[in-house]
Amino acid sequence: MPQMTDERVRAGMNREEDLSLLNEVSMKTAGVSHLEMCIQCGTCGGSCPVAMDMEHTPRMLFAMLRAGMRDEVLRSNTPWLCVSCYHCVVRCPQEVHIADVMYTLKGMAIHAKLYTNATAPHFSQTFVDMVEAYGRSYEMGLATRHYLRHFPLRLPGMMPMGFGMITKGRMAVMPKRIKQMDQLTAILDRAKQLELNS
Amino acid sequence: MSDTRSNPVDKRSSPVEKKIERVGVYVCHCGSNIAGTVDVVDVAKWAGEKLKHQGVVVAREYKFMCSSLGQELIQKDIKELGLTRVVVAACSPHLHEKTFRTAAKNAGLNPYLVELASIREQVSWVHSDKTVATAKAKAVVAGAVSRVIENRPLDEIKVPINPNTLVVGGGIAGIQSALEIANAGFHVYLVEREPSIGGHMAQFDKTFPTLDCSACILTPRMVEAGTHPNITLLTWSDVVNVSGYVGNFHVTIKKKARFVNEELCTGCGICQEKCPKKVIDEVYEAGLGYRKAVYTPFAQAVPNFPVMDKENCTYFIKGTCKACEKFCPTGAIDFKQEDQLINVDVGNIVLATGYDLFDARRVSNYGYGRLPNVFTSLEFERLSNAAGPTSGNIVLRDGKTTPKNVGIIHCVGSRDKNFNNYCSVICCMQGLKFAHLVHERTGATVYNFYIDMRTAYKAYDEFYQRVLEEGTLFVRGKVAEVTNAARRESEKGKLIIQVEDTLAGKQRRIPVDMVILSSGLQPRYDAKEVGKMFGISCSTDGWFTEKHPKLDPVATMTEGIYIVGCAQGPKDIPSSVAQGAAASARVLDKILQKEVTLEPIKASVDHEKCSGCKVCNGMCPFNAIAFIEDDKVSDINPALCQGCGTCVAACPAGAISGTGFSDAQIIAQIDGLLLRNLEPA
Amino acid sequence: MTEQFEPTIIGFTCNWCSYRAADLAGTARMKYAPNVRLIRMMCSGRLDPTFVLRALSGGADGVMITGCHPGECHYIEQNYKALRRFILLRRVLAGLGIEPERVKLVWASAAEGVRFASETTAFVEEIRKLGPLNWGNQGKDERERMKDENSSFIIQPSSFEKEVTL
Amino acid sequence: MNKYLLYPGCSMESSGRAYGDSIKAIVEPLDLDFEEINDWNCCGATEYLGINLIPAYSLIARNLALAAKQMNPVNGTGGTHTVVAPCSACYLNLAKADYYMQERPSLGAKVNEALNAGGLEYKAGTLDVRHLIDILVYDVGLEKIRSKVVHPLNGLKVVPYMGCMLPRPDYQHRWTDHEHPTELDDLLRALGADVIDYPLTTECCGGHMTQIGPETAFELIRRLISDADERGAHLMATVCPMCQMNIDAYQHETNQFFGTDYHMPVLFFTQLMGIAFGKHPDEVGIGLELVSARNALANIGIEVPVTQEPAAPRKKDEGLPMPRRWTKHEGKEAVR
Repeated sequence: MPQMTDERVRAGMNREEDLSLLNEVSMKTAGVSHLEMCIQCGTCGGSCPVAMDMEHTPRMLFAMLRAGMRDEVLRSNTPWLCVSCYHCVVRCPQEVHIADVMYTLKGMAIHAKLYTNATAPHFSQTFVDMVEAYGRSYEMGLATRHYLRHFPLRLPGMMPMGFGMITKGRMAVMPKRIKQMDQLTAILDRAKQLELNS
Repeated sequence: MSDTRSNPVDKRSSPVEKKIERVGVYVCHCGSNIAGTVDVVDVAKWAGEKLKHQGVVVAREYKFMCSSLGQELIQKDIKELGLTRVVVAACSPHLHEKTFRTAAKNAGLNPYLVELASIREQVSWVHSDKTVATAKAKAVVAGAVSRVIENRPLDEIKVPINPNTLVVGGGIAGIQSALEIANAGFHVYLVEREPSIGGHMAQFDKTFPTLDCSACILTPRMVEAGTHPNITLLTWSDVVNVSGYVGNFHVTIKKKARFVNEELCTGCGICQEKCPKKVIDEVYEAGLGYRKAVYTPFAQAVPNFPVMDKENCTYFIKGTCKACEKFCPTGAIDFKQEDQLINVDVGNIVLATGYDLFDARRVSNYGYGRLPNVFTSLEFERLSNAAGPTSGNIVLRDGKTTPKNVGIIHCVGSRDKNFNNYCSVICCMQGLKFAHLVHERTGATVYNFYIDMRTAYKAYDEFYQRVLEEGTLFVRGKVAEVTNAARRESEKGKLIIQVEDTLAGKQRRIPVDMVILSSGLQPRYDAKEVGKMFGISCSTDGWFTEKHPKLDPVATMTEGIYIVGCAQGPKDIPSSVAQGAAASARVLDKILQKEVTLEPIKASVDHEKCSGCKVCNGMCPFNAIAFIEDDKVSDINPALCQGCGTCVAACPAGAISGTGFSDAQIIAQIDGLLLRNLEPA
Repeated sequence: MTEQFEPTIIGFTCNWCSYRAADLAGTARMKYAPNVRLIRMMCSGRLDPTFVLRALSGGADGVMITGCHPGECHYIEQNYKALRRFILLRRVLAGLGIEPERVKLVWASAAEGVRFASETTAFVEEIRKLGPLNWGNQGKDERERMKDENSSFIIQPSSFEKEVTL
Repeated sequence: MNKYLLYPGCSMESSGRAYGDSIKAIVEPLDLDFEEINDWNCCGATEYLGINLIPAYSLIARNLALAAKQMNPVNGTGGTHTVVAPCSACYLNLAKADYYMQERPSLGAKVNEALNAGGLEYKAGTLDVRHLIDILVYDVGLEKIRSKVVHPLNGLKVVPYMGCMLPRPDYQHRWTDHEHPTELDDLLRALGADVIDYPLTTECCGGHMTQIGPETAFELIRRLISDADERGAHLMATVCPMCQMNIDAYQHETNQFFGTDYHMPVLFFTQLMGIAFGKHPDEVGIGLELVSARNALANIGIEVPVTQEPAAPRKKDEGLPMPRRWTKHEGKEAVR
């Protein structure tokens, strides 16, 4: 007997074979995604402040998910451009958790190594590395590491800003570390195991 | 079986010796509908053997029990075998219960001694394993056999029908309904909340798809209703109380004070002219125009007597003025008039209470109420109406500028889980109509923003074609926002509509001068209370619920109460008129029958057992239970009782019993379904 | 497949909504678990808690009570009374040492055949997990469980639960 | 005295220092008692969620678990179950984790399993997560705020900038509106400021795009500052360290990118509160912004002491101005 989750029962989906790409994304998303409810109205693409730089509007991605176009979806730059402004989420007439679906797609793209531009995934990874090392974010380390890697030529241009931030005491030169780092590490290690098993 | 499984709660099933009933069981094949999944032969054979001790004397199966041959089979057995109970294992009782009850009645058996066991909808159609399905069918039959033994003969209740009818709401649906009944020669009370009948249709300029003038086709109907000898028109009135039941409703109507004596008033209009107080007309002019404190909402109002708006009248506020009284040539102004309560008795009620426009301010990203040149659909109707505040000139809110670009947004507040889930039906056609009017009167470029274009009705899609030909630009996409924040020179001073053109797959920003929101329809703000007063329910969306969505769309679950027009759900004028007429046919059918048959499913109190605790008194939403002070017991008025059985379940003394669904019947059915009534092996 | 426990469940349905939902599920040929046998009543308000006890003592492993959605009752508001009784009934069951999860309340309108079918199947699975009803052997954790009133035994909007306080 | 558990967030001690300083300055006059959550960790911002789901929510939930541990009995004296987060991204992450752990119990169970590995647990729904401005407007109240004003901001034209993560997705229904909430407007008005109607109040500042796609971010920043400038604003007031950082620290670059010359200072609303309450500009972190608010504040007679402005690295001598650089944003959004 397939595992029946609360969401799938609610959606009337009782059979294992219903697990298409759309449902896979849905199941990997925090909360109830309502992805299957999309009516392709374009509210998301219309609302998006960065739609002009996206290869696909969110709406198109959802259509592509339905069509099972896994690689094309995971290669799209769209999720990486999402700024999490939640305009689309509150306006969506079908209550699709669009921003959270974008997070899911990023994660899937990283796992499948299908992203085309590494800037964003590397930035996320660098950020996460800092947090996992110190328990807090460390802007100085993050900025230098990230810019050195991806925008080395930009660094001189950023100098005035970085210089100002440091002299004004708005960027700590040394990282801060939480006290119970071992506790946090234990939690995150367990969480990563759970993620792999799910 | 262990002791714990014996019957610890059987407090009410009758312990009295029972005579053994003679039960006939009939299992239907329904072609292959049942027989395909259920071994009907086995079920019949099993019932004949295992339920023999219960009184089953015959168990047959047949291809189609509902056919005349099938019915004759049962009738023959009733007569020849002396059956006293019948169980038909076939489809849902909602389909053929009446058929088999009538058959039994014709064979001399009380119809309420027949029970249907649903082995099609509940067994053969929903399961696929034949063994499992057959086993379940047996249990369902066993339950029905146990239950039918506890059935008691019941007599149908007949009550006379009052031939008068109440129609609530004087929009086009209510007017149509009232006229049909009145023309057939029966009396109608037509109650309208506003000063004039006419409803929303009176506010429109043109009607789709034919573009004929709304007033031209509506006013003759209004006049006819206003002058019909069989119609008592009560405008500026509210229904405040309803009691009784089908055929015999007692209704109290509050006729609000008009402060104008209708006997003396000639409708000359001088009072309106002289009244110094100007008020924004939120109802008829949708907030775009003005009226006086004493007013008739529009020139062709029916009746043509004005009403005085007490909240805004200078005399009522300050104690002086009385300009209207001074100038009235017939002395019809009467500041002392009071609200009046009128009681009427009617047999049937038609509710035509209409809709409210969705409040577009709730969609804050469309800027209505914040950005001046965003209009609602009703505002635009007034703007384009020759009798409206701008004499039909389509202009911006400054009152003079003609727009060069106009955007019409569909589905505002509809098909949206943040607001209303449903499609408001009329908005697509309305949007097309607006596009045509703007195009025709201003020559402006018109954009229509839609999710899906829904033009499904006679001559509707042809209208879509026509608007396409006229050069209206269609953009498929739900508009994300309307903003005045320009990003570039060309956008400055404009309203910018930001939308994903889903067919081009690109986000667009389209600067326009005017935005019209095709706002959806929603239930009247007080629909819930009105429903409660008339004893009918509302759907999740708030519309009145019809008895059957397809086969009984104008009747309600409460007999004698009908719903028509937008009160039942969003619809256009033709459908509203059709429903108005349909309800009249139902009402006339009832009136002509002279009496009505009621299901004998009622509760009654055994006064011997009643302890007078009054627990049941608060249980009944129909006020059927009263406490008799003299005897200190409660009593149920069978005429008011609707048979829900809540009081039966609630009575701590077990003093209330309900016919048709008695404790004994239900408990017997439980036992039967659990196969506790089988012949011991 | 190994022999699995097939529970017997009695369902009390309202004539106006859930019984029609069951009809609709049939008309639409939806497949659902065959373990539920239905009893039609005029209203969920007719449900006398003793019926439930009768069913459980008579061999049923679970009881499903179905009624109109809050606000949609054919008899205006009687389903609210059913809800109150239901909550009380679950306490009583816990007191008797029966898992209160064996009784479930489901709202289903006449149009919700899908819901009726999926709720039925889901409930059968829940009861299957609980195993056969065995009188007298339960009762250790039930009181604990009842404290946790937020457990998801009523499938309905949570705002409604707040309206009905005992 | 209203007591709250404070989740300051990482930026409060670094890039958002002015926010932290000014909050400290207004806490006392408004009788607020903020108790910092012991040993809190980063909320993961918008980054962790994009990599791993359960670790990301576990990271957030550790803070909730710590807060719940620290929460005194609700009915006892001085107890609280309200967590206040001044940073919009932190607020959103904490509130969202609490909500999703309830909406999807299977997620809640897994997160708790992870927390258990660190000896912690959190029952979703235990805490109320709220943003600082929510507390100020609805708990403290505008009346009280108004009563503390000694230096009204009359004549200071302020654009209220709420940002995006505060009023949306708003699963707890805390705000007047998702698109045009009025809380910040009302508060600034209570301080006497001349509040400008700003249609972009909840538009995005670019978020992390300044790091991963600067050109995209510059366009978003340009939209915000050009509209504010168009409407004659002296400065922008914000409620989020991320917004402040993007619009302030990247304004110079944005100007360079588009060849524009905007000078739009961005201050935290709490800094303006401090000023209105009569605090010294230094005390509320004025001067920490890169786009100086000196001239803006001079409009209401506030003199900001001259701090040693950092000497920017010298540019090469510039020749005659070039035509404006072509950017890929020109004519890009429209297919009209």
